[in-house]
Formats: sequence, C-alpha cells, structure tokens
Amino acid sequence: MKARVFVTLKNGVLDPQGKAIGHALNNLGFGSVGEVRQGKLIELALTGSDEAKARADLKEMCEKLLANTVIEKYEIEITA
Amino acid sequence: MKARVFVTLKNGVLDPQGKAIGHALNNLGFGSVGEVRQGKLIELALTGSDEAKARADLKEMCEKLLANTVIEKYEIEITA
Amino acid sequence: MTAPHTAITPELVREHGLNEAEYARIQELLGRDPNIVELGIFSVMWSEHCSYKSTRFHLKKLPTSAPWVIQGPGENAGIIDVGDGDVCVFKMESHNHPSFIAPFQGAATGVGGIMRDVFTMGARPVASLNALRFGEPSHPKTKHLVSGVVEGIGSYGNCMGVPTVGGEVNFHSTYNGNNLVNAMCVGMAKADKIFYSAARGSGNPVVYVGSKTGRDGIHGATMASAEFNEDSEEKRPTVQVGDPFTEKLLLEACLELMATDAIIAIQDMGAAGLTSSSAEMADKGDSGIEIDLDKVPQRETNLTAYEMMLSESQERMLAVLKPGREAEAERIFKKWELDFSVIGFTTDTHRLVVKHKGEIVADMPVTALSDAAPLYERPYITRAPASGTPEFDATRPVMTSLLKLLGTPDLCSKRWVWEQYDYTVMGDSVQQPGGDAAVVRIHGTQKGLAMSTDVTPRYCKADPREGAKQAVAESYRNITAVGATPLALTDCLNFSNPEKPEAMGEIVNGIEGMGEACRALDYPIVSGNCSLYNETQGEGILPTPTVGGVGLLKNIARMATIAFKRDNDAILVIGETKGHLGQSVYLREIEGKEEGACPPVDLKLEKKHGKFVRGLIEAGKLDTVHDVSDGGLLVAVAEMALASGIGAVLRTNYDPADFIPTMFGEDQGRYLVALPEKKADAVITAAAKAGIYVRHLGFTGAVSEMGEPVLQGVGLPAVGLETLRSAHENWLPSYMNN
Amino acid sequence: MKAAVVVFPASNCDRDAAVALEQITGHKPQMVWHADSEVPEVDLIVLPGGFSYGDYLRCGAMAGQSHVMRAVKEKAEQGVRVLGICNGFQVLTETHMLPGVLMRNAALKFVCKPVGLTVTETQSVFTRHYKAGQRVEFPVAHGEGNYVADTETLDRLEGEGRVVFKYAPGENPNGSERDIAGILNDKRNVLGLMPHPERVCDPLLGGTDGKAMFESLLEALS
Ligand SMILES: Nc1ncnc2c1ncn2[C@@H]1O[C@H](COP(=O)(O)OP(=O)(O)O)[C@@H](O)[C@H]1O
Ligand SMILES: [Mg+2]
Repeated sequence: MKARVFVTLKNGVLDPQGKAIGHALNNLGFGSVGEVRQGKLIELALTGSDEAKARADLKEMCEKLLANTVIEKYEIEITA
Repeated sequence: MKARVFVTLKNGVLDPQGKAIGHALNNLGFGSVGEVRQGKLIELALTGSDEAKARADLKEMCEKLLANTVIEKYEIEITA
Repeated sequence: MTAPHTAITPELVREHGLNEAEYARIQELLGRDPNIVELGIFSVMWSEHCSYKSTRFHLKKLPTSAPWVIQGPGENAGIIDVGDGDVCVFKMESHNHPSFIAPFQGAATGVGGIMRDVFTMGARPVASLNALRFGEPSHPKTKHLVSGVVEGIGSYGNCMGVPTVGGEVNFHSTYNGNNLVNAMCVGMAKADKIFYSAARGSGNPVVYVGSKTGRDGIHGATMASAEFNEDSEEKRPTVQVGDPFTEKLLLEACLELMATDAIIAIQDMGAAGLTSSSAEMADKGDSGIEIDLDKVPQRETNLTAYEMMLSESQERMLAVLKPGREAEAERIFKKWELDFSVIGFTTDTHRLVVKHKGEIVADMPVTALSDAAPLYERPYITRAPASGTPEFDATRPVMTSLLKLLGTPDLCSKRWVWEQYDYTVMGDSVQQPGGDAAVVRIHGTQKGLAMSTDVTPRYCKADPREGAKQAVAESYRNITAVGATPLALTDCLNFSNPEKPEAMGEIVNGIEGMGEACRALDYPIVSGNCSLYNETQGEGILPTPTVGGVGLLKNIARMATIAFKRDNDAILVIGETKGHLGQSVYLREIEGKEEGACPPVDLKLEKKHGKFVRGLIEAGKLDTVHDVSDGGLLVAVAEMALASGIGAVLRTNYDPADFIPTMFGEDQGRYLVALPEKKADAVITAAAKAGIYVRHLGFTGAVSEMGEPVLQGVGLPAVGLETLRSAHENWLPSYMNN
Repeated sequence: MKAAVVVFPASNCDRDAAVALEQITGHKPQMVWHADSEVPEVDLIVLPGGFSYGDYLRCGAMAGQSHVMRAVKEKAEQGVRVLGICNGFQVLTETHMLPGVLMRNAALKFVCKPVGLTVTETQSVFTRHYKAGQRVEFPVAHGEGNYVADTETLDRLEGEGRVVFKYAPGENPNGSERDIAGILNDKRNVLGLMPHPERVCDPLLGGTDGKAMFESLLEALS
C-alpha cells in the first residue's frame, strides 16, 4: 500500500516560509498569488492490505512523530 | 482559486530525510513502514478564475522557483 | 464588537490567574469592573512573569551597581562600560515551558526574544550563549527534547549571523517534565548611542514595526477566550513560530533608524506583546499612551481587541518617535520590507487608552499596571542544608573511574551541541566553545569580551544559599581563567512553586547567596529574569539560578586557554585541595549517591586566587589555565590534555585513604595552570608570598613506549589520550544517534 | 583589484568577507544591495555566506531570482570573477552558474567546525598561491552543503580540473559526492565552495589558510 501524509501548520500559526515564498512569487511578477503556506508531504510505502488498519497506524504515526500537533495538523491519503 | 503544488525528489535521488523518518517509524514499532520519501507541499491562493491560465502560471512558478528541476519534480493540483 | 461586553464572572477571573483579592484591587484601582480586554491586560501585567510578584521584594537584595555599570535591571537589558566609548549590552532569559511543548520553536523564539531585548537598546548582538537542563537520558522524551532545542537555538542564531559561543548542558530526573532553556545574548553599542524605553513627552507618535500581529501565544485564558470566539483551539496556538529572517531584517532596520536621531524610546514586544510594551514605555516615561488597534498590522481577519493586546507574535517592536520623523522612519522599514504603522501617540494623562473600531476598549491608569501590581512576601522555610561527609569505597581504581566520569552525560564533551551552532560567524570568535569562557574580540580592537553561563543545581538543592554563591564564584573563575576581569552578570532564576514555603525558601536563600557573592566579588547583576512554577505533578526542579557572566580581556594576545601548550611544563594547582566529595559528580556517578554537604565557597579566597591568576595572565606569564569544577582535579587535567593532545604525568602522593577525594573532590576556588618549569618557581614563590596555597602537581608531555600521549602518575596507570578522548567525545553523539 | 560584495536580506558573512578583502587588498570592497539591478565595475564579485531570504524554500533559491543576480550573471559572462562562499555557492547552483545542487547534509544537521581540505587544482585565479595537493583547514558552517550531480557532470568536473577543493579523506562533513568542497564553472571565472576561506585570514581566529585565495586573486587581478 502507498500513503501520503500532508503535514501543515494550523490556521493562524505564522508560516514564515510560506510568507517568503508568496513574496518572492509576487516579485517574480506572479501578481495573482495571494497567501502561500508551505507544508510537508510524506510518502510512505506500507506492507499489508488492510486499509483501515493502515489509516489507524498512520494516524498514530502522525500523532507520535510526523506532526507536532501543538502547531501542526495532518491529513492522510491512501493512494494505492 | 486554490492550488496545491507537490514538490518531491526525482526517483533515484537519495532522500536521507525520508530515510531517517522511516527509520524512526520502524523504531517506534511501525514495522509495516517501508520506504519513506519527504517532499514539500505548497498551498497557494490565486486570484482569477481561469483554470488553464492558473495551471500555466503554476507550471512557470515551479520551473522558475518552487522546484529545482535538477533533482526535483512537481505536481500541480487545483483544489477549489 | 463583542469582546468588551463579555460578562466578567468569577470563573473568568480565575482563569486569568487572578485571585479574589487581586480582582478586588483591580476594581478599586479602576473604580469600576474591568471589561474583558482590561481583565486580559491586568492578567498579563500582574502575572508572575511580568510583575515578579513573588520575587520583587527579594530581588532588591542583589547588588546592581558599580562604577562601570551604565544600566542595571529594569531596562530591556543591562549595560556596562567596556572603555573607549564602547558599551556591552546583555541579558539572559528563559523559554522553558514553550521549549518543552515545542522544543524547536520554543527554543528558537527564546533566542529571538533575547536578541530583540539587546538590539532594542541600540546594540548589535555579537554573541549568544545558552544554559540547558534536560531530564534523565533514559526518559522517553529527553532525546527528542535535546534534539529539538539544540536545532531550534542553532537555526535562529545561525540565520541571524550571531555566533553561539558557549553554554552548558546537564541532565537530571527533576527536569523530566520541565526542561530549562535559558538563552543569553551579548551585544555591543556606542556609549553615546544607547536607546531606552521611556516614552517621554506628549503628542509623540507611537509606531509599530516588524511582523504583523496574529493569534500567537495568547496564554492563560484559553477557555475564557473560547467564550467569545467560536473557532477557539485551532486558531489559538500557544506556541509561537519564529521567523529569524524577519528578525534579521528588523535588526538591520532598527540599527539603521538608530543611526538617525529620530527615536525617543524603543522597546521590543516580548511577553504580553503590545500590552506590556506600551504600558512599560508609558510607565518609564511618566506619560500616557493612546493606541488605535485598527492601525495595527494584522496577519489574520477579525482579531479582537483582546487578542491583539495579548498576542505574542514575534519579531515586533514599538517605538516612540520625535514628531515629524515618521516618514523618514517609514522609508527605512519599507526598504527592509517590514511593516510600519503609526498606531498612536503619547499623552500626559498617565493612562493607557486603547481604541478599536471607534470605541474605547480599555482605559486605565498606567501605574495600576506597574506600581500597583501585587507584591508578595510569601512565607518561606529555610531547610537545613544537606550535611555530612559521605562514605566511599577507597579501593576503586582511579583511572577506571576517570574514564567512566568523562563519559557521563554531565561531564562528556558537548561538541555534538556546539557544532550545530555557527560559532565563527562575524569573524571575532577568538576563543571558541570548549574552554572555560568564550572570548569574542571587540570588533576592530585588541580587546575581548569573555562570557560564560554557570550554575551547579545539585549544590543549590543541597544548600540553596551556598549553591547560589557557587554559581557566581564559578562564573568569576571561568571568566578569570581566560585572563579577563569579570565585570557583571545577568541571571535566570529557575525555581519551582513559590507558593510552597520550601520552594520559596530556595528562592530567598538563592537570591541572598547570589547577592552575597556578587558583593564580595564586585560582580553586580545588571539584568535577568525569573522562571517560577517549574514543577510537574508536585515535584519541583532542582533550584537552578543560572548566571551569565561577562568580563573584559584587555589584550586578546595575552589570552589563556585550557589546552596544554608545550611538553615539560610544570602543572600547578592554585588553591587548596581538601578533598570535598559531598555532592560531587564522582559520588553521584561512581557511588550512586547524591548526598553530603556541597563544597563551601570562600569568597575572600575566590577573589584573591582570581586576582593572582589574572595578574599572571595579564603580565604574559601564563597562557594555560583551567578552573577546577565538576569532576575535580583529575577531570580538569584530562580536559587540558584532551584539548591539546599533550599528555601529563602527575606527582601524586598515593595514599589510598585520600587519593580519591584528592583526585575527584570539588573544593572551590582552584585553578590548574601550566607553564615552563623554569618560570614555575617564581610563581610558586609569588603565591607563597601572597599567602596562596599552591601545589606542583606534575608535568606535561608524558608519552607511552609507543610514543602515544598518556595521562599517568603514581597510582594512575597510564591511559592513552585517545582512550580518554573516545570516552569523552562519544557519549553524546552515540546517545543522540541511537 | 576592485571587489564588490553582494548583500542579500539575511546575508550574514558580508562583513566577514569585506574584512578579509580589505585586510588583504588594502581596499574596502563595495557593498551591493540585492535590489540593485547593476553591479559596479569591479574585478571580483563575492556572494557571501548567510541565509539569504531566510534560506526558505531552498537555500539560495530566492536570492537566485533577485535583481542583482541577473546583473551578476551578465558580468560573469563577460569574464568578471565571481566567488560564492557557502550560501553564495548555493546561489550559484540555483542560478545554474555552476552545475549540480547542494542538498541537506547527510547527517541532517547543521555543522560548524574546521575541516581539512585538499587543494586539488591550482590552475585557477583563485588558487594559484596554493600548492597542488596541499592540505589546508577552513571552517564550514552549513546545513546544506551536500554536493550532488549526475555521474557525467562529476566526471566532467574532475576531468576538466574544475574540482578545486576536496574534503580531506575522512573529513567530509556533509556527504558530498567525491568529497567535493568547491568547483569552477567551465570558463573558470566562477568559483563556489562551502568552506569559509574568509574566516581563516587571521591567526587569532584559528589560522591563515584562507589568505592564499585572496592573495591569488589579488595577484591575478591587479
Ligand atoms: N549548550 C552549549 N552551547 C555551546 N557550548 C556549550 C554548550 N554546553 C557546553 N558548551 C561548552 O562546553 C564547554 C564545557 O562546558 P562546561 O563543562 O559547562 O564548562 P565549565 O565547567 O567551565 O563551566 C564550555 O566551553 C561550554 O561553553
Ligand atoms: Mg570552567
């Protein structure tokens, strides 16, 4: 199985990287760009075929390691 | 409009960070975790409603700034 | 506008950390009930963090002046005169709690905050230090905390381009749920270009510069604030994210503005952001301030007045300008792509008035927030100090113990930490991490600033008064050991719950002991910070009154370092070794006991020995010095050998009964020095003349038959330096990488 | 020799570079702001270390898009010497003025320490005062100095004598391929390197091994 985990800063948490990227894109002439936020994309290969179990595992991985839930939120996607 | 850009390392490019995450997950007892790769997720708010134009713009942004195409590939998704 | 109309209930008051008496006092001061914005403002201004209500009374006992002190406590940072028109600005601050919840960001913003305190006074930061305490290595959270904190400190300081040159790292189970992150910043300014926070005058523009305001770190009243804002939790991160890039721009922009004469007063927005900066500036300036929140640059939509006043968004400053200079200032901040907004003006009303959307949402006398803040003389108990001389096994082989000690978490090399910090940027780091004190050259001169952070919490636990004295004495010694004159200290008083008489006793005795040592050593405290309530589930941390010392080295060409320089140097110990094993690292690590009296500090001898050693270094007679601290004599000799790759042979009088205490006892007031044998006699004679105890301990340059440098002596089988080195260097990296 | 040092927002070794240049050439270099679209007439342009634009997104990426870099690129094409140190090297790869990329250190940590280097190429205006094969020690201070390029590029760099510095055996601090620490462009007028020669031009700061680089330039460009 393959999964993707998206870890992003919670709404309201300052995202200096996103801010700087937005600024740079505007300077490059992309005037249509408004707010930009940068997060992490983690792609995982998983053994086993039980999707429910995989989801539960991934949730635990996020809580324990992949995200700092004080400032970050996460989203899980099973892709294959 | 909202868009997501995924920037990941090209296949074959070593990803020590992904490897370290995989290792840490295995150590935490998640034995089902195989290869892990880490990339970037960039979320952008865009003005305008022409999706084709947005895609073209985003492609240019990726080529110019968001990805270093020597080692990275990108994927564009218009979400709303 | 909803916020100001929220009803003030007893629960709401409690959730704001105010007790009934305090609330009654607020009602009295205002002559009415506060609204929610005002309650929030009182809550943060009267918090322990801002008002020092438990410690203010005792902090007065610290000496804070000397002829070279230009600014003592009470401003953003302390200032001392270092001659030739230059001043040194420095302060230390804790970021303990945030660093426990989010180690990377908590530590990073701690560094950012203390740097702002320094550059807001007109100084360019030239060095950073830190003092870190973590729980036991075996605790499941420790590794993650060490890793995040160190990375956070590095990421912020490295990006700012300020070298992180020193610090300390210790581990103890009492910090399992309460790690300590104390960050110190040292800056340099010109004596005629110092900036203060007193917002004098009336009708002067108040400007906001830096980053936009968001809902960052609004403390305390999470539940209460949920009542007047639906999207509560997710919108209300209690930990701030640092943006060192913006801070670097803010630093350069502020220094550029400071080069003009447009500024009347300036202050960073630290804890309690807009509230404390505006209230404190008005209070110091004996004026009032009126601000309009609609003019505050905002990162998010629908920020309430309450949120804006309490936000702890980072990388922001408040300044009062001379009227008519706004455009000039704005140009500078725009050049650096920072927000700039005139948000109000000073008044002569002595009131803090806050407007939002056309309404007055807060209006209170400035003194209600400062002078009228509660002051408690909390009851305290002075515990009898730990006493006695512990038993030990006199048959243990000394070299085996040395090897073990060098590889313990507290005594091992902290290279893994400092190599993550850029300690060479700015091109003035003449003494890098690994010595007794870091030395940074005063740019463009031959003078240097020596700096060190110190405290031995286990001594403070055994005897808070003696332990605090020891912290000051060790700082004095570390600064002296490089050849510098100790000038002044900053402190970070980390203690547990002041409402418990025993803990309060640690605070009171700690402060008094510190004051006594500072007075005796002419080493005043010019800035600092208190961090209380460091306890988890009722267990407090070891009392940890960290001090950060700064000294002046007159000539960097005559600086001493700990590394042996030559073969066949005589190794001397200045100061008497009685063999005090109580509370020593040896006792804890080898015998498994944390007991006995801590080593007493004789402040007269400290001063005398310090003066003697410094005199020799300044006269160019001594280039190799190391103070003797944790681990005792043999550990100190090993550290000198390891720093140089040169071995040593010790002339030990091997008497099993006191061999171990002699080698590992932690008697205070001692220095190890090494110098060519033919110069040693003169030093021994001079010491004898001055009534200073000195002993010829051995010689540098021992090698094995294979030619490998070794450490050896009677009763000390030769051990190769490489064996010692791997014990010393390996513990931390192998702990962190496994 | 006339020199300029480019200053990006959050460059932080600009002063260090200027101090070293002044010490060796006797002249203060001109400081050029990132928003300027012109670079003055000089013989040498230095892109200093630091964290340009916070090094957000990727190190050197945003600096690569700045106005001043367009001008620097033009000058380089005209043959003006360009020296990129640390963050400057990252900017040079991001603008493709040098091949390859600088990735996160293999150990995933920022590393600051003195590192032994071998001077592998002395046929350049930057290194003619060194001896071929000479061991020197410069400090490194970076989180992303892991040089990566495809095999063909690496072979070419080595074959054409464009690898100027290598980390000494066993001292590679970042996992870079073939221990590469610094490389030249094909016209040999642009050098990028991760270690900091400007931080070792003063015996009080741990050595003077960096001086020969500035002396080489001084001799070639005066
Ligand atoms: N967190 C840290 N950051 C930077 N340097 C550190 C840190 N911890 C320890 N060091 C350095 O390691 C050396 C030894 O530290 P320590 O044993 O606490 O010294 P001392 O006993 O002389 O006070 C010192 O040079 C100190 O600055
Ligand atoms: Mg010491």
